[in-house]
Amino acid sequence: MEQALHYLNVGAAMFLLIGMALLLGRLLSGPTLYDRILAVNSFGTKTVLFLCVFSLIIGRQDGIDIAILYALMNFIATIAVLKFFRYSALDVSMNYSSRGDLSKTVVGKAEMSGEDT
Amino acid sequence: MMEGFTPILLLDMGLLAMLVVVAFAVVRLRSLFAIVMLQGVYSLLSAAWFVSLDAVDVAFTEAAVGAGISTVLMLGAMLLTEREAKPVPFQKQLGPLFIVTIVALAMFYAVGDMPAFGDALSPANSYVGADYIAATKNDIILPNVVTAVLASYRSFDTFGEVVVVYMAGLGILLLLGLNGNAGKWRAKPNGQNITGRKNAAEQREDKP
Amino acid sequence: MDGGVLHMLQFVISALLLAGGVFFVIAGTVGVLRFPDFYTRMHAAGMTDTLGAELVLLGLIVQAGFSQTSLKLALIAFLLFLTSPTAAHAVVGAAHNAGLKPMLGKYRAPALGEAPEVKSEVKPKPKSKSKPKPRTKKKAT
Amino acid sequence: MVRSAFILVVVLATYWLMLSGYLYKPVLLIVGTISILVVLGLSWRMKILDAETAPYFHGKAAGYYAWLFVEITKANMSVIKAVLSPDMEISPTTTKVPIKQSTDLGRVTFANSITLTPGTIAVVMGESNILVHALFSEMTDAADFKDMGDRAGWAVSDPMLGRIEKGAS
Repeated sequence: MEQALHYLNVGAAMFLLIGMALLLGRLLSGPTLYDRILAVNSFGTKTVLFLCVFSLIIGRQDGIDIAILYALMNFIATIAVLKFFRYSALDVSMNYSSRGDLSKTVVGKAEMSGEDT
Repeated sequence: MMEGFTPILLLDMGLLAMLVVVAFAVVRLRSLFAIVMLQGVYSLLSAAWFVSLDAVDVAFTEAAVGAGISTVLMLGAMLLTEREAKPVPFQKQLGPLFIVTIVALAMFYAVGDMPAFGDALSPANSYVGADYIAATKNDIILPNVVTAVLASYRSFDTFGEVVVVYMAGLGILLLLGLNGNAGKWRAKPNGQNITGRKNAAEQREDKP
Repeated sequence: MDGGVLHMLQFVISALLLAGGVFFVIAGTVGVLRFPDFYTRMHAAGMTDTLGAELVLLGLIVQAGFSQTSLKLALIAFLLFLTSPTAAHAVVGAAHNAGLKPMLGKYRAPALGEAPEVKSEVKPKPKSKSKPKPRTKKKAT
Repeated sequence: MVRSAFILVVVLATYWLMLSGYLYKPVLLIVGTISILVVLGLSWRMKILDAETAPYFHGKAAGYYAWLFVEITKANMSVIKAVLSPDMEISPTTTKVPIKQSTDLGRVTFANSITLTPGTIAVVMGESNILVHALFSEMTDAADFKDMGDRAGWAVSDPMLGRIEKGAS
């Protein structure tokens, strides 16, 4: 039974790796920079899942701690990148000033087109 | 089953293959933003690979530094330069290629002198390492030997490493934008009164 | 023999959950590759983040039984459940803010032979936005 | 304020014990207590100890999450059908959905529920409505959104909120 669980986990990890490899295609070809951000974010989620499965495979708990860290870092990195493109600076605090009505849009300083290649 | 071939090896090979693909893409792409994103992916993949090599502490640092602070540093650098890399003429590529080849050969040569993976008689496993493992349980009660060695036994020569972790924490604070914002958090979105919060906010204002 | 049956049940449940989760993850990835524009791709990515991730983690929790490992896995599931919609909203909001137009109207994937033609009725957007400027080199402030 | 501090301490203590896993080593427990106190002091000094930092979760709200999970599964099925069919027929639409919630927590829960359901995603949060992008035009039914909004508002409703804020002031 242990052996069967082992192979089950390895299979799941394999499919997660295939999913990551497919996402790499979107990351490389993504026409707009937002496609790339989306691909990296999704890639991060898959890495978290992969780390969880993998640490069960090798029977060590420490991998799950790293998965927790990544689940948090992935979120923070995504927000940081978006903030960078919205304000073209990182030291802008995200407070309520960036929230507006649908009619009066608050447009950031850095407005750039979606195309990046 | 083949001798020495485990399913985990297959996973390792998959991870390493993707690392190679990402590395080639980083070299070949011109869009600097895509390269920054790819470097984030490279760090994710290499941390997963470090876990597979049982180097969990390295993976932890890689997660904090590689995915967090280095992406931000790269973005900050992009702010100062252009968004696209100019192609480098072939003549200028020869020098770096030569250096890289020499270094790679030297590293391959050095691999021959490395102890085998998991060798019980290797220097790392036989002299001080064994002492540390034996003494940690009584000296420092923390269960993690690596933490004990890094932060206590060798705290002076690993000072740089501690600073790196500290910088990663500072980077997160920078991202969250806590600078100059302390004490100013007030829920008054566009003057809208949000249940009971306004009273508290006004009270705060009353205090000088 | 009782323990054996229990282990069998654990294995079967965990296998079903993992298979379902992996299926959703792969389908979401295929969606990210196939969908025609950024906003529609976001939907496919969201599918991976919600049901795929939660099912995989649930399968692992069943495997780990009642232990610290499963508590940590549940924590990861909770964190993903909290952060993934926020991140998705941030990405879409930023794209919208920068003036990336969503493709509206009906869409059909082109057949294998024909050229990929995208026909979209461009509806006037609900809010007047300043046009995205053509790419200009930004100066460091 | 006191209730928020209490909730924060309980959450932090659970988190520490969950991650360390040592329930009976005095050194680790003391270190944990110190760090919880430091976090508590910092958040008191930053004046972020309020109902938003440490939201109140009543047991009935679990019903909302169960309902949401069923909705997510249903929506996933229709998205997956579009992904895997050779000619994926989709009809992307945008629509405005009114928000009725007055609290920040209610608004966030509603918008996140919309985003969590595949096929619909909250694009811009306005003052009184959300711009929603949907994968299929039949997903933009106003009644469905109203239903979800009512349920979300009920799930985060905090009966003691008004009294606490008054007590603090």
